[in-house]
Amino acid sequence: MTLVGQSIEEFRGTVRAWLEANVPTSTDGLAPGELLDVAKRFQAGLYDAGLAGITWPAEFGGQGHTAAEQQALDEQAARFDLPTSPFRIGMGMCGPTLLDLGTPEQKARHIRPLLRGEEIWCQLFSEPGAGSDVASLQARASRDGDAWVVNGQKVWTSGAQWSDFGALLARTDPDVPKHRGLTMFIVDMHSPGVTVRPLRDMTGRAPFNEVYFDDVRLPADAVIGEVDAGWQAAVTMLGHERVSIGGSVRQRTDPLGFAGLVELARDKGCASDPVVRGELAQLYAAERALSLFNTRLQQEAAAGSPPGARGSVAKLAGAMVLWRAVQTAGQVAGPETVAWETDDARAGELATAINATPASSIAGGTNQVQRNIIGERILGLPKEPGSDRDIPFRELKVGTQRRS
Amino acid sequence: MTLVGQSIEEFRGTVRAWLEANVPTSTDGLAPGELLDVAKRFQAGLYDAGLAGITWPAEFGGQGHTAAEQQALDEQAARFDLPTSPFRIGMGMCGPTLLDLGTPEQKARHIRPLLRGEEIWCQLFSEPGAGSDVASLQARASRDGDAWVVNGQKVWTSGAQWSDFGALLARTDPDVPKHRGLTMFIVDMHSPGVTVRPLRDMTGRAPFNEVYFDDVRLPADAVIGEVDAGWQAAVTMLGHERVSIGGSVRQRTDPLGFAGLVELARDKGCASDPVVRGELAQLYAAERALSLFNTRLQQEAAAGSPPGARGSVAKLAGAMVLWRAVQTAGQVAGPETVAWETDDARAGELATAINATPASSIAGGTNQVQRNIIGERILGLPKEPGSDRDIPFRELKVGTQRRS
Amino acid sequence: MQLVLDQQQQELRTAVRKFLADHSPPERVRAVMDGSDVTDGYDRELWRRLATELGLVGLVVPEQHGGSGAGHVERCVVAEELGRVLTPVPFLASAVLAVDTLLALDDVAAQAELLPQLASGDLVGAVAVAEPGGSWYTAATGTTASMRDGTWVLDGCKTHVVSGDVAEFVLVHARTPEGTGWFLASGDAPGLRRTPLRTLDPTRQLSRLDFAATPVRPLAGDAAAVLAAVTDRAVVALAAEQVGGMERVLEMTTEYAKVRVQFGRTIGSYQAVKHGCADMYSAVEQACSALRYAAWTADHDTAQLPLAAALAQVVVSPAYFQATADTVVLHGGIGYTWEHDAHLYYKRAKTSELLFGSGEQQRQRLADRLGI
Amino acid sequence: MQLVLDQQQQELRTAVRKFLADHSPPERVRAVMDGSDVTDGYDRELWRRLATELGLVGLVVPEQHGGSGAGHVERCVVAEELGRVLTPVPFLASAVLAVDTLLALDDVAAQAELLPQLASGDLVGAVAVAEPGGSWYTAATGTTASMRDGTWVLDGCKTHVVSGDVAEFVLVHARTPEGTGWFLASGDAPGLRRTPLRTLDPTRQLSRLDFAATPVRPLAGDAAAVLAAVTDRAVVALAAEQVGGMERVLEMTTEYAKVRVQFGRTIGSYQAVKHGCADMYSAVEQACSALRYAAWTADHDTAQLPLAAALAQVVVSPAYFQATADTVVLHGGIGYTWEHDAHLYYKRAKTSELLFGSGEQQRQRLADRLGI
Repeated sequence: MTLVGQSIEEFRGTVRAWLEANVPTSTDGLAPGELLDVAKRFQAGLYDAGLAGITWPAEFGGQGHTAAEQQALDEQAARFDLPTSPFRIGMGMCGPTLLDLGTPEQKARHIRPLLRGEEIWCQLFSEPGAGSDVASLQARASRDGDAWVVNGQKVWTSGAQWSDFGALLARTDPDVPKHRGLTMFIVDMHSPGVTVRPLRDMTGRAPFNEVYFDDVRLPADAVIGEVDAGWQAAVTMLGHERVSIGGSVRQRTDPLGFAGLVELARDKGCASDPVVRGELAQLYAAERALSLFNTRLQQEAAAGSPPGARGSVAKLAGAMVLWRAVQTAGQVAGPETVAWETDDARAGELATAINATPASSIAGGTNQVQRNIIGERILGLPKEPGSDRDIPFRELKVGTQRRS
Repeated sequence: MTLVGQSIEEFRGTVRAWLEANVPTSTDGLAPGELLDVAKRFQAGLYDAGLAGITWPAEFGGQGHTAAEQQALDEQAARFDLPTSPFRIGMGMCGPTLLDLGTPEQKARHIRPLLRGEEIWCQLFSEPGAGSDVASLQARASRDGDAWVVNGQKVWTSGAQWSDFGALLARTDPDVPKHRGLTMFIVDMHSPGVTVRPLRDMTGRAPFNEVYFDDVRLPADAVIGEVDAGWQAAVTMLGHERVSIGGSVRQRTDPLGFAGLVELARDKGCASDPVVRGELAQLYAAERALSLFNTRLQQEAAAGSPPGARGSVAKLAGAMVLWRAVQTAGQVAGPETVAWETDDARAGELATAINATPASSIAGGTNQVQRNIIGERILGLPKEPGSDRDIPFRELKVGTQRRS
Repeated sequence: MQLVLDQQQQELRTAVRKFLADHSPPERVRAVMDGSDVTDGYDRELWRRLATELGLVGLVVPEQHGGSGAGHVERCVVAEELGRVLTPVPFLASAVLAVDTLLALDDVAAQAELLPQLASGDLVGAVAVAEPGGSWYTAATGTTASMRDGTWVLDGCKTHVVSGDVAEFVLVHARTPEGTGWFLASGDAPGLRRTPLRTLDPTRQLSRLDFAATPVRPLAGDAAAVLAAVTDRAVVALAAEQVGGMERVLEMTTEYAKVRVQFGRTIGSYQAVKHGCADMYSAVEQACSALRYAAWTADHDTAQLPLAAALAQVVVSPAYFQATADTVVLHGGIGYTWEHDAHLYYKRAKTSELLFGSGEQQRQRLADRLGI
Repeated sequence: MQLVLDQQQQELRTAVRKFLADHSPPERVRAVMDGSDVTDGYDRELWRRLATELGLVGLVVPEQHGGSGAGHVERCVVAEELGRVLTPVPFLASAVLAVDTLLALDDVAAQAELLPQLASGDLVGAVAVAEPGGSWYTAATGTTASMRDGTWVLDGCKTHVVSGDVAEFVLVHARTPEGTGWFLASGDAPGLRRTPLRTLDPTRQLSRLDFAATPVRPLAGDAAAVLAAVTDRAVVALAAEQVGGMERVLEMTTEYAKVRVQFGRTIGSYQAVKHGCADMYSAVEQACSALRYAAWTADHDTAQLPLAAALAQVVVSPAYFQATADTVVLHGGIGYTWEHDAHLYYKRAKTSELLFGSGEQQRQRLADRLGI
């Protein structure tokens, strides 16, 4: 199937038709393993239909189209619940970073299976002692001839349990300041010495993992970009992350979304209460202003101005919208927000969403970090006097760990 | 008239009776000069009735009573509009600081006329380049034999136009770090070389002044406390300031007070609107929580625990209450908040209050400074790495001024 | 008014805090919560000791009924401490709601029979007011009590009943042909089905109670006045729990901010974190002041209690949730884990905020009492 | 939808910004505001040049009526620039409200007669809708138009009429025996008394107009539809002004934060200030996005305009005021002086926020349009 010569309008039609025919109607109640199979089958189909990697270079398996086609696909996709979450990290971050920095061999080896959903990727940056301050990480990759040996612990790794590959950031030189001694690696998650443990978060679920590295050997060609230039690679990847977090389309079934809360208010019989109406209107305004901002960023990107640090605005605003929604939900559902009948699935989902809300202000860089980025990179305000930027990593105190 | 042996209950009765008999019914429409005369007559009467300087030592003209009598007087006074604003700085800050740090001669000379309203005081700390960072001030007091010669500019001086004395903070040694080269002086505002210019603020009024010092000579005994120990004296005085700002009783006629806005809502016919009711309730809650906090501080102080840095909480919360009130006012008065008939005095006062609201977050230490104080002095959080604390003042850049 | 604890009240606080530190540490709270230690959702052993050794359950129960005859200020001191450590005991249900309802009723027989057993911890009582779709504030409309074959029976459904699943008896607000009334149902009465609800807060159980011709005993008293009196006092006790929780999360956050290093500095030296802590402190101080005032009115100025209670709730409830949300966020990733205690406070705070009704209902209630 | 300005629109912006920088610097704004330069409250000379040299007044007026036939996006570009520098000209009254009302009416004669004179700046028009105690949104009820001796006369009172004191004619929304209608009154008509109101914002004049048997000319058109159409478009143009002001205060604050030193560092290096600026930037970006969408619907999707206009107002109005309040505060003392421009934006922002109705009315209006 080829799309060459199609107009955007035709392309949109093709997308719609394919999605209508191929999106699984419901994945409720499937076990994680079954869900993964559904996802892989769907992604393979999407790829084979020429609808994966829209703007990615054709040479490595992408479609080589423009942002206009991507936008058309995103618009259509927003009307469906796509089972593509296992590929989010790979498609949103690792893949684009490989395209930016990878060797031709790395691209040839990894991009096509990634796009077709055959190989799943995860991102291995955060550590218990290195959250906002990722550059202070302690996982160590030591040279062993041409190869590397990795030891250390990563945390908050989404999808590590089903990942085939990870983008690992590790310290390769502790004798230089923290930003200068890091390297990014491709790590085969099935290697000996890699242990993945689920990490239970405050919602009670375990969508994240801790990943332990115990003398894990990596070949020389596992390096992404340059040795000791891992920080630049990480910045590249985190730039992709912020856009993909802030720009993600709100699902219609989101329990904290405006649409869901209006429906809830109607069902509870309080939608005509002026206070509830006012709060819902305010929530709509916040949600819609953010989505219009995201559209504007996309249009500017399509016109040649990449969003850069402005992705931080979307990330920050997204968190604010969620916190507002938590308040609105309490107004709408009252005491039923916090205690509900066993068979009230919607109330249960709402509660889980409320419990997950703090993640919006933490994951992918805290609100404080986003504000620093906006203030410094966009507005050009001076950095804080940095006390650790020029000190060899070996001499720094990091996290809450006491050094001997 | 003596109060010795009176119970608190009797004292309260005495106060009430005196205030009922002596508080001027209305000072509306009086010219500033007339207002000042009324204020001075009232304060002299208050003093002569034994009701000024309640807790101040009898030796220097105070009454030597306890905090209980002070609280009784404050409670009674809150029911009236006392014309005592010209004495606020003297009574609230300069007098207490003189009592803390002054020589016996200084106290003997100044306290009694200050308490009787015969001599008015102002505070001369802030400069255009030294706001939050008062210690970076540039006004210079140079030794000339035993005496001092002052040059420089002060700003935001309340009451300078009618003050007889000022508490001046000036730099006496620019070769040491900024906190260590300051001295506090008593300056006679009628001295040659002192120029007072009204400073128009954003409300269009000029309740503050700029004060210029041009070779003003001060005698050796003008020093309050020790030479070069002016910072400690200033901290003492600012401690009194924060308590007196945060703890001031909200007048019933305050256009941004809960009571006034409820009345306004009733008159506008929107008091039964659920949204307006909710906002008014919220404003009441904020206002009342703050006033209860102030009462608690007073009770703790009476029980022997001085408020210390907790005055910053009152100051900060006071600003937050006002900002909330601005929003509530807009909800209540709608478009009439921003345009009104010439004869609608209440609307005019509301507008002025809205225009004055930013001062609540700036004057007496910005909200940011209050939060630093709370974080560092109460919660014990570490200070920011200070880059200017150990550098001779001469080498610092201050304000927005470029140094050659 | 008196907003500062006196010597004795401070000593009570110290004693309770010490006892809970020893006997209700976080591991124990989690063991009860997970059901790994006990199966009925609360710490029965601790409850017995709080009742008998410390006499805290019957604090406001008159001495003639086996209590200490102390005041609401004292009870709030205890609630504050329990809220600080999230001790899973039926204090709110039994020592607050049930005790206050019995005290507010005019039913001398019921008082004489039940109050001593509540005070001793031998019985746990619960109070049922809210119904599905409503809140505590909208009060009962659908549950009806009627005479059948010479006995009173109850039909209908109550929900969000605090400790409703474990209580030995339930005091139920219901409609009768002559108006509203209060009725006493045994926890194991025929025709009473008790269903634990799913809850946001894993440390506080709430239940749905379905009544189908359940035999009950009518209780003497002015039903509406009792409901109002109980609600105000419960709101104040809950506010005390909330303030205790706020104090604890402020401590947790401040302590963490002093040891966690990022970018070469402890995070508490950054204004973003420092000012967040300062705002939390300001909120705690004001919340505590509103609470102290409300507790004081409950003992010394009951005419002002309705206003003071509504005020305390409007001040404290959103402030507690904000403080816990900030706590999770200021802790960063570790605060988001199940393993860290921050989330327990977050969930308790959200639950307390909405337990009796929405924030807007609380504001409207305050407006009512302000005569707006 | 198109949320990014095209080449031509960007050039228009550059041209207008340049012109205003040259001809409407802060000193000039203050001179007009103080009445030291002109006495009728607006910059007549500048207005003439904006109309004739730049053709900005008749931007959306069709070419056949002497305008440029451009779109609302273009007009918003101009409003944004005027809002940036607070130029005291009757753009909102004449180039927005009066032009839009005439365009929305079906009165071909009035259009042919008045639009060219509005476009050329020869006449200033104003539109009168709100009445005392009400708002623009609650619309006219008390002002009545009736036939007397063969001519229509108007009785009643209108208030908050933008540029009502200087307009050569006023379009009045009034009640007739058959419903509502629009009427044209000359600025100097007999029986029309115009009283400038006291205003928070010294750069925008608002007036009260009292009509006593004032002779007027009825205008053809669906009165309610015209009011709705004009209101939505005016809200969008006002939002553009507001966004322009936000952009300017963000610049002012950021610039100051880079040069002002306290405690040995520029204040912009402190997180409290930096994060304040970052929040302001985020608000500006979102406000601008909501505005661009609303302006686009006015040109390309009028079915969505009512919702988009209400959205823009709810997003932009409080955000602008917040930005100006933060601007004053982040400047510290200097920002609180009359001499600094910060307060002019603060007052303009508060006035714009409430000009057509309270924030709650705006939210309820948005809720209406969302079908809640």
